[in-house]
Amino acid sequence: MNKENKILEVKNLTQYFGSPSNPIKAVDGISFHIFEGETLGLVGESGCGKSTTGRSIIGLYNITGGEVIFKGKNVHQIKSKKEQKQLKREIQMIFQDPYASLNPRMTAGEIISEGFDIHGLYKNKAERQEKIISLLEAVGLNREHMTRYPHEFSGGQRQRIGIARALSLDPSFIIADEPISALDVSIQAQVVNLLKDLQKERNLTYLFIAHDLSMVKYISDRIAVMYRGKIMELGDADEIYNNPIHPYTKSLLSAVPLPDPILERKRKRIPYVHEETPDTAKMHEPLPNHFVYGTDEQVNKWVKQAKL
Amino acid sequence: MLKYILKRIVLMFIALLIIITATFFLMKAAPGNPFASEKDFPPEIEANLRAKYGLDNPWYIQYKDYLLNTLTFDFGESMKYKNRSTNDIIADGFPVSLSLGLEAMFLAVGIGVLLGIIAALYHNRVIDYFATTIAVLGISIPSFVMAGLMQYFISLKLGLFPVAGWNGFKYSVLPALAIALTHAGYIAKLVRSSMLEQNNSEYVKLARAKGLGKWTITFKHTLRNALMPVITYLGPLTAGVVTGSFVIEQIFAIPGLGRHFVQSITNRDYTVIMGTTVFYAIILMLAVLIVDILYTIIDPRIKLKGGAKK
Amino acid sequence: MNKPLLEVKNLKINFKTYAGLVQAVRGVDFTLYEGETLAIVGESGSGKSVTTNAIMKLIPQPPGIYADGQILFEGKDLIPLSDKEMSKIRGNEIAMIFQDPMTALNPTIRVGKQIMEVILKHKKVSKQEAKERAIELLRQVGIPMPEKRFSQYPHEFSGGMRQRVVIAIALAADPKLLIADEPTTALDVTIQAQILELLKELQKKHKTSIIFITHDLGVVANVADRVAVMYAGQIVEYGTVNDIFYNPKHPYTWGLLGSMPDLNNKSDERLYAIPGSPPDLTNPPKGDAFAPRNKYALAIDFEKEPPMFKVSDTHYAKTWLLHEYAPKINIPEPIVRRMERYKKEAGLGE
Amino acid sequence: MVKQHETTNNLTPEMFTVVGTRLEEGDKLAKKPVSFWKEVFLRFNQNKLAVTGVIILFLITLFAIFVPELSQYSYRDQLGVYNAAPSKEHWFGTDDLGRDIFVRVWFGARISLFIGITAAIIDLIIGVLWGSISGLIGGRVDDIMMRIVDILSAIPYLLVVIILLVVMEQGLLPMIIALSITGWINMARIVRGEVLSIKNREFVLASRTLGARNWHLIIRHIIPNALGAILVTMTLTIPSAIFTESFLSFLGLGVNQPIASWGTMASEGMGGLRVAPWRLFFPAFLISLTIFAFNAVGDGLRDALDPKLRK
Amino acid sequence: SGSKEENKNEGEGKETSRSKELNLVITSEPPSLHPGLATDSTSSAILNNVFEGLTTRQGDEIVNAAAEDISISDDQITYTIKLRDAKWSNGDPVTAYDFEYAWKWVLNPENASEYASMLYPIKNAEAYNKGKAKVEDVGIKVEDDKTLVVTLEQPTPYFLEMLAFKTYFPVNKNVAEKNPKWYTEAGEDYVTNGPFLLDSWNHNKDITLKKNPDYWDAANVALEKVNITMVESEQTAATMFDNGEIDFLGSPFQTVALDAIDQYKSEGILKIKDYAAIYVYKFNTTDEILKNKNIRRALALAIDRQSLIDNITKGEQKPALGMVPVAIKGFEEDRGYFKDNDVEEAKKALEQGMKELGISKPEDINITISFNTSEAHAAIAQFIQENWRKNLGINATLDNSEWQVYLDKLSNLDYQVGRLGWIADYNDAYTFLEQYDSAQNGNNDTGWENPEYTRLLRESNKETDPEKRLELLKQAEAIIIEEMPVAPIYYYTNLSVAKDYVKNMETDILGNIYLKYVDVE
Ligand SMILES: Nc1ncnc2c1ncn2[C@@H]1O[C@H](COP(=O)(O)OP(=O)(O)OP(=O)(O)O)[C@@H](O)[C@H]1O
Ligand SMILES: Nc1ncnc2c1ncn2[C@@H]1O[C@H](COP(=O)(O)OP(=O)(O)OP(=O)(O)O)[C@@H](O)[C@H]1O
Ligand SMILES: [Mg+2]
Ligand SMILES: [Mg+2]
Repeated sequence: MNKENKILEVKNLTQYFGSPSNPIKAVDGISFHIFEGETLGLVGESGCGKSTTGRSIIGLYNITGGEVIFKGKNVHQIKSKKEQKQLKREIQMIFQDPYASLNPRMTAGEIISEGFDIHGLYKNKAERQEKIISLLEAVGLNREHMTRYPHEFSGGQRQRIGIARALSLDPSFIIADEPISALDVSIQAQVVNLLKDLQKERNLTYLFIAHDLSMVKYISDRIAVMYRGKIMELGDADEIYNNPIHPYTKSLLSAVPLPDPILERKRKRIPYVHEETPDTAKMHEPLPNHFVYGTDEQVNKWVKQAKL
Repeated sequence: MLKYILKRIVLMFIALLIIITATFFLMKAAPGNPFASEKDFPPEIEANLRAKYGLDNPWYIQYKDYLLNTLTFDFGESMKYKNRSTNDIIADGFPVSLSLGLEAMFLAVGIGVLLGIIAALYHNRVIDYFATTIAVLGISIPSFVMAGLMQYFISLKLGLFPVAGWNGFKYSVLPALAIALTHAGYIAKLVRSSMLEQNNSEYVKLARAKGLGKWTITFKHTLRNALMPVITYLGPLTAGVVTGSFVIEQIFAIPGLGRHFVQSITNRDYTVIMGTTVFYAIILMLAVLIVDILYTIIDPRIKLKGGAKK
Repeated sequence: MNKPLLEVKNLKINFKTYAGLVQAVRGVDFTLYEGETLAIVGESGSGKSVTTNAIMKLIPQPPGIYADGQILFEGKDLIPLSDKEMSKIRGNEIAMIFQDPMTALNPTIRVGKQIMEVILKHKKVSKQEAKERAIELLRQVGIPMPEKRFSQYPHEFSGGMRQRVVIAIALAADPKLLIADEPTTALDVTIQAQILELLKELQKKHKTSIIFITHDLGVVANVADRVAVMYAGQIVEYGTVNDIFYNPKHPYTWGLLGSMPDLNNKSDERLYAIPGSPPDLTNPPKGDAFAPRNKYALAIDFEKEPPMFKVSDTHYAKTWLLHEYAPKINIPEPIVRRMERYKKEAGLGE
Repeated sequence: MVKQHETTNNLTPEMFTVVGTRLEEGDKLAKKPVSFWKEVFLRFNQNKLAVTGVIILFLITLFAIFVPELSQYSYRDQLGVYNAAPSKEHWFGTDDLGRDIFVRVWFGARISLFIGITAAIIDLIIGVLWGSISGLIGGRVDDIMMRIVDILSAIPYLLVVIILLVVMEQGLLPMIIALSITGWINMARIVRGEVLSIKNREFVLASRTLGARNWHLIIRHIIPNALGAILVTMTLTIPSAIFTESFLSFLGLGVNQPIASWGTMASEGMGGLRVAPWRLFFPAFLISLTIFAFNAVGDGLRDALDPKLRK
Repeated sequence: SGSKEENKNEGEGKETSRSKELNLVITSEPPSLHPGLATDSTSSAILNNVFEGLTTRQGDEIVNAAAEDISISDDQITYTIKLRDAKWSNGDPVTAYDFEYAWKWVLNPENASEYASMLYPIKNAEAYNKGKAKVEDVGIKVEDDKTLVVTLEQPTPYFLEMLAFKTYFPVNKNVAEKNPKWYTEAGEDYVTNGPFLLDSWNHNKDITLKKNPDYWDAANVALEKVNITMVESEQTAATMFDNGEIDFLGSPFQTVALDAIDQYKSEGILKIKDYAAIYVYKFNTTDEILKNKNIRRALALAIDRQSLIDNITKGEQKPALGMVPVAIKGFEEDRGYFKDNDVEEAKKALEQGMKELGISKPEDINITISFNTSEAHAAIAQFIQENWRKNLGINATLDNSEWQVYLDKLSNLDYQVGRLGWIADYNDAYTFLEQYDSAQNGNNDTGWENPEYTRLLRESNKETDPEKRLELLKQAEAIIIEEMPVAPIYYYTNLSVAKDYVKNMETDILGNIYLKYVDVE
């Protein structure tokens, strides 16, 4: 991991939907950066704008405001087709729902090779074939699977195809949008292991979106907690887990169910009461590399509570 | 919403301008003229005629005139039916076509939806095949054959309805049926396939889990959603049907508007061609607009908006 | 508490497909008592939803076939009932929350009306009363400003709210049995926790029995009295929640528990994952269906299907490992370790 | 209650040795991979009605190819027996010009099937593309493309046909052009509707993130997934094309008489309904039969391709 | 007549007799019910019964109608016409001024009457209509209220025939000047002088005629009311007739559908009358191949007209072996120019023609038969195509087009062989022959001309002796048949069927029916 090198910088990203007069503020001015080779976990309430953040970064929406800078270039201002293509190769996405994101009428081989078909990244059929096979093997599938259709795979295998597709263009940065929530536990484990292995092998950078804190904590270096379109707290994974400052983070952590009946029955959930954040609110850094969003007053109060 | 409608109306005017222009030039390019018949008359008489109807003007003057006429909705006099204004012709014919058309649409939608529902509810069973066969017959037997057969068998042999004419409800039954059956076939197929899709949806399962009966679910839940594609199809169709069908009006001797769409062209009755075309275009585009608005009523998720937001 | 409300006996459900006969449920037995919560866990495709749909008689026929078995609800078998008779039970005595509540609401009908529909169908009340009850339900499931929300369309609700609407519908007629099929999968933990609390509260009030399907073992630990672990269309282990979490006997249950990370996992350890993929139910394997993926598979597993072995009065498991000839195999180390740690934490908490 | 532990016979301790995972075993047991199209084919084959449809179409094609070649009459021979009822010599009777209807009907099948298929192709090429592009790009492009559709359907078709009649020789080409002008409009509208729902599906977004352009999306994603709707619409297009052909031929755009087509035979037969109903019956019956067959095939394919009916 | 009494009783519920009401259908909305503007037979069918000209037709005879007496000068140039005492339907007397007004209105170029040329026999009428003379110069003079003097350009033996034609009908001057749109609706201003009144006119739907009580000959008009529905489809009309919804089917109101002919024949109710009209195939004589007279002859001779009539057209038409229909006065007999279906002769002519053109095989000749879209024309064309193929070995291709496109092809000589029907406006051979008087004639369409032919026609116009004139016309006919720029196919007939209670309802040779004479019993 290279802590010096920011591969992605998001500055004041804003994404509104609907009519301009009464917009749905899906993402409301968020800023963060990701270092090369690290995994940033993004957690939060359902509907708080996690997927929208990911999709805005990769350019699926026309953003309402802000900047996304990837390897020094503003993603949304790239005009030349060549650079745009280049960018598409560098940033890839794994989708929330593995089944929905695979075209039911294409074979695994076709799905995986779609990327190089689009970018013309092979010289001949044989090379294409080879590439497909090596990708399949990289995600723990084998060449027999090439001619199968999505419905002939189990959930975990489908997600692997999605991952293989994301890898097919040799990206340096992958947005993984809840890649595991729809899977059952044992398959979740398979996928998470795979992602970690790949990161090691290929020096990948992840933006890992999820609402399952235990998995996020396990896979991430740093975690950002989102609430209603804004990032509330951001810091090292252990920091966030062990020393949460923002009350929402605390509430979130307290709500994680534990696979232990006795403990689970004893667990006390800390309910979160939303506090309006006035315009003066901003990011604070009460601890090194640990950021909290709020007014000076609020943050002070929270820090005090946390220390107690 | 209002903004959207206004925007559409602006677009409608642009489209109308294109339609008028295209029709004008096509009409002018077509050989023949309103006065042609197998008996030629002296060129001087023809010149008189042309002068009388302004056909001696250069094309751009004529074009301008048609545009202005359209703006004032005064399309001028028919060149074939002496001293009858195009507006009169439309005003006489349209109410007839409209009432027949609405009756036909009512039948088409009624029969089609019913057949479609039945076919979908009994998917791949005998009843489905039976309903589908009726639909296919409706689709594949054209209305002129249907009309002729009905006249021959229902009117003449069974004496149930008058053969032709237009003097009240009983005169409208056969023509309305003849128009309706074809469309009923199409609608049945559309309803069947979209109902099949709806029947697999989660909310139908939930409705069943609520303990609702089959027909309650069909009428209160699925049909409404299944009608969406039907409505896409019904919009332009309604515009076509309420402005009359040439063949049906011809066979059943109905004084509707439909005949004028064809006759004005075969007669090269320029003013009537323009008038009926503009009239139809407006109705069509309004129908398409209404469909879009209906969408939002039937499915509240659909939002009307003008420009792209992708 | 000891009155059985639902008894499922040797339930077998098949689906006729072009690829062959899918044996989705292959002989499921369980009993549910009044006021009790049964959690069903298991791999995706193991037949959890089919089992519960079968109880509601919501299996589409064709392609579905009730091949064998009985579903006794208050002692009466539901399988031979006609659709009409069933519709008196559905929504009224047995209600269901669907796996995917996001799509379960009719997008074109106002939310309030969708709730009222059930009340009007099953309770002899006026429209006005039904409306009041619907608003009350919305309030109960924690939707703010229920009067206003009543006349909105589903798309105007957030995902979590929609889910609560579906729950409100399920609760509308005070059912005796509530089936919740992965109701919280798509929700974040805070909303999930709210919903679980709500269910428990209602259960206390109405003595409702609940079947709760989930793959989140944390949720199971939270809500369940009893747990059934399903694999390949069969229940492979069945017991109280303590039996399953503290004394799991089936290797598949071990696998499930083992794959679960927790907040204490070190991020450089690999997670345990069950290798391989589940069997094809058109052609279920001979012997123990889990055997090919089972680290502890015995030779006999590939030959003969194991019977249900009784571990205790409440605890059964379907594995040859419980046979007297079988070698003694202990619960895998990591699970034991975690159990210890949790025990300590729980102890500290006390 | 849960099944009780039964006493087991014939079990030996040897059977209880740990052998561990046998993943190959699992894979071997797993369903043999069947390709998507093969599966579609299998499922289609189990639909009796659809198979009947295929057989009917096959037979019609066979008859269309061979009957005119092998018959003792030709489609144009005027045999001097006018409006004769079906008999041993003339299975389907003769028409007003004394021609054998059996031969003419099968000769006409060539034209009508050609027209039907051409129309279907036009539908596919223009209608599907138009609807896809309009729906996929959306916004202003959609507005404009759909208004063009409105414009095309509002300009008097007859006038267009007359102009074609003037600028072109009689024959198949001008007819195909005439069919291409408006024949695809219904398809375009319906496909657009489908696309509006498909275009927001995840796999399309996924393809976009790979850098896919619209063209790629249409070919690889939209069309395959809208195929069901496209098929249904196509089975509706074919009869309308068969009758449009007779209308165009009547106006002088289509094939030269005495070449027969089902559409023209049926319209002419209408004029002989009282004296020679068989002149109407046979072509009309064959049209219905063909449409029925197409329809059965379309429905069968629709079902076979429906992912919801898939395991 | 006695039937009138019965009619009155009818209203009181006596069921044995019918009301004097006739139900008819016409093919379409009459394009114009202004006698000076109408050009088509549908309009005529109505106009002939609501208006009355100076003369009218009774059977095949011309009789005085609005005129009491017509005296013709010896040079046949001046016609002095005394009007009968008659009234317009609004009570005004019918005067010579009304005729003068009507005729001059037609000739006035501003009114753009398409049939103005019908009045061209009148002196200076053509010049005035073409803007080359003043209205005062036109040979129409009113002597007094009841006397009209008409001067002609040249002797026109058929002028009395023409006076019965709709374009010569009078128009009520007072009303028409007050309301120039008087003719667009039934009502007060639609003032007529004929046996019937236009009682109602629902555009595109129906027209009702009522007996005109003020008509001078009202005593001899039997019908009280005529209901005329507009029914375009022949099939529908036939079904309506079968169903008893209408009482009569036939020209000029509606055609008997081909499909129903056999049925009516077998029922014995089909009436067939000769019609002054001919169906021809024109040859484009400027065409590469058809410029050859022998080829044209071969084609004309190789048509089996009788068989065509028996099997295809079915209306007992007459094979046309000349240019003037046998219905025309003086042409009742076959002139014996050639034989129908003379294959021998045809082959000879073909040989000859091919030699002249340097063609070796008949298969090398490919001819396109053009016609306007209609099932009947298509059937005839296919029949003839087959005749030529079988008899001559010549290949013909069919080419049909929309009516106006077809007319355009004809007049631009953009065709090889093309069909046309020609219907007489008045009972005289001249109307059939005149169109070929020069290649420039707008109705010629063949590019053919012959100086001798032209001369003969011109002379016939000056000839005052009917016999000699007939001779000249027959000579001209012989020439055109010899050269064969046109292959005559058949002379039309008019078919009609009527219910048995309909009396005296017969189509005349010009295809008209005067309801004045019709009765129902
Ligand atoms: N295309 C869209 N049009 C309008 N609103 C949208 C659109 N996409 C997302 N939203 C809204 O934006 C908000 C954020 O949605 P988003 O999908 O980013 O949430 P999320 O954090 O990914 O939630 P989840 O955990 O449920 O996936 C929601 O309120 C959603 O309704
Ligand atoms: N309509 C059907 N036709 C054919 N097979 C079906 C049908 N419904 C379910 N199945 C099959 O039955 C098996 C059990 O499915 P079920 O939905 O019960 O799984 P599940 O345990 O609920 O899984 P998940 O955790 O993914 O919800 C699966 O193999 C599935 O493919
Ligand atoms: Mg999301
Ligand atoms: Mg499930």
